[in-house]
Amino acid sequence: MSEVLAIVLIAAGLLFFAAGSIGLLRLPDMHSRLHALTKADNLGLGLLAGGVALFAGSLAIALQLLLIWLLVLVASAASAHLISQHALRRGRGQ
Amino acid sequence: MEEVEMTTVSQALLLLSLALLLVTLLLGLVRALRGPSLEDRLMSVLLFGTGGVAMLLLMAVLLAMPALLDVALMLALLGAVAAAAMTRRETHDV
Amino acid sequence: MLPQEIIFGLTGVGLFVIGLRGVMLHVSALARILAINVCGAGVFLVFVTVAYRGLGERPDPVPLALVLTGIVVAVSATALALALARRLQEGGDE
Amino acid sequence: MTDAHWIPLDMLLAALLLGLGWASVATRDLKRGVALFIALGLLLAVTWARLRAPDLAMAEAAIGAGIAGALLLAALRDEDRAVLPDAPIGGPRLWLLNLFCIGLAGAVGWGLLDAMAGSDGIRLAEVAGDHIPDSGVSNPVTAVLLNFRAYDTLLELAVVLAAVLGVLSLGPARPGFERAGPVLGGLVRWLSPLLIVTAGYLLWVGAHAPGGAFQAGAMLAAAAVLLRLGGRADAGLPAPGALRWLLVAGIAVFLVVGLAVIAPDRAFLQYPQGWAGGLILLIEAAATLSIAVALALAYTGGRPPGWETAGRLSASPSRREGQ
Repeated sequence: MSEVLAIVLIAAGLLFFAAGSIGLLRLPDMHSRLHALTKADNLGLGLLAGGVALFAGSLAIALQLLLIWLLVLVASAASAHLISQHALRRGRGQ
Repeated sequence: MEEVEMTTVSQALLLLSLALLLVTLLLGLVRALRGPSLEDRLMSVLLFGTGGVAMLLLMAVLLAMPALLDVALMLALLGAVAAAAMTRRETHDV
Repeated sequence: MLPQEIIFGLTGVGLFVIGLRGVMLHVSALARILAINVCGAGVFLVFVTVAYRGLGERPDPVPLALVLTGIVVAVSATALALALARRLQEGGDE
Repeated sequence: MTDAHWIPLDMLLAALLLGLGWASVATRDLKRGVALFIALGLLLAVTWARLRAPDLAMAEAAIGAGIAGALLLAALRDEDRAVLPDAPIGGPRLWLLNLFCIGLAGAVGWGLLDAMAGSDGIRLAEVAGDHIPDSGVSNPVTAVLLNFRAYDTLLELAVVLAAVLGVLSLGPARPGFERAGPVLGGLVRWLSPLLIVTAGYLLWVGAHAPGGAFQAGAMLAAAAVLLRLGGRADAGLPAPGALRWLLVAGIAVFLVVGLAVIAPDRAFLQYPQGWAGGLILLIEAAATLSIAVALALAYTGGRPPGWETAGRLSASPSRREGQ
């Protein structure tokens, strides 16, 4: 049963990944692309990590997966900020 | 994780998920090629980082290699270093 | 012979040749150093492919150890090459 | 599940690797080239994981994403033009070059496949695998690196040292970075301790699981790179006097241990029974510090301030003024 739930979670995660990539490819301007990509990928990775944790079925591994997800969350939030700041600064001709 | 019990269907679905993640990376590559700005290319690198972490998580289950979670952790930590490196300026540039 | 040996072996050769072509074609030192690194990635891929023994098997540790030290040596050599290129450029301005 | 099921996935991965490699080299826009090269490094880490080489995936993650990318991006600032002029050759000569490359790829590819198809005899893997219980560690890659082929690793450390001495001899370090804003400052403050802790963990688990001195050293160096990006020009490294010792610590400990174990029945670096595990950890700890310092100094691109005078027991003031 938990195996079915795991697969559902992973599939949902993939959906977000696909949405992020399509957004990156098709959205017209840089800022909306950045927004779409980071939001979708972070949610996608969270769902996917949840599915993997169900497969592994051990608390230690679930905690490690949670740690990985939190690290990616913080790192990608900081990266997105740095990238948009970089774009702004360049736009001002600095 | 060594003795993950998995049906053949689940294995096939995980394999398919890995392939789908690769396709999203392919979309990221297209964006990196098109640009037009440096920020767009940096976003593709961001996507490769998160997508890489997701692939490592799935492969940890599928190949029964828990060490890949350690690799995913490192990749999550270092994605932020790459983003910082790409957006920093040396003092004499100011 | 495993299908993976053919796929990744030829990919390694392909990366090696792509890098070599870049080294011969480019004039800029930085572009050449970048190309040499792609070349090296191809060689590493060939070594890791030779080490690979199949899904359930432990790979041969000897080529892997060679590649591990190779990665660290390659990045040191890259740093030296970049420092040399920087000095060359400064010398040209004087 | 067998390897045959993985064929479509592996072909997709291979296509992506080739596409990234081609796109990062065959461009006149250097910024694009460097960004794509970093993406290639991330994908290589995934590829090493796929080929069951997590030790390599760790090193690739730390070096590809952490150090090599930062190194190339710093060098990008020296280029006067980010976009290169047209290729110096064109027309028939370019065709000749392409033809040569295709021919070379065909010849090398055929040779490689031929060699792999013909080598079903005994490989080194069996020999190495049989002796892992005697090596003092259970991670086969660490066993090869620090026991079976230890002299090789010793020489490789010497090569890294030589490269860094070359960098140091070429001139002063690159300028540092501007002071970090609040977001990057916060990132540096919580991420750099995490990187250092991870490095310690990798060094420790290297004996029985993927990890070891090279991965730990690269991770420690990534912490130094991050500190420098956050505005610390010295990359958090100790004073030059200590740096000199740290730089040679790996080779020194390696040599001392190697010579100390020599006995009538034992050769250079042939560890006595029962001691191997401890001695390997000792060597690896020193090598981790040396690799980290070497890579960090290589990233700064030259001598840190005060390097010249640090070696003298009492640097005379007149000498210092002269510089």
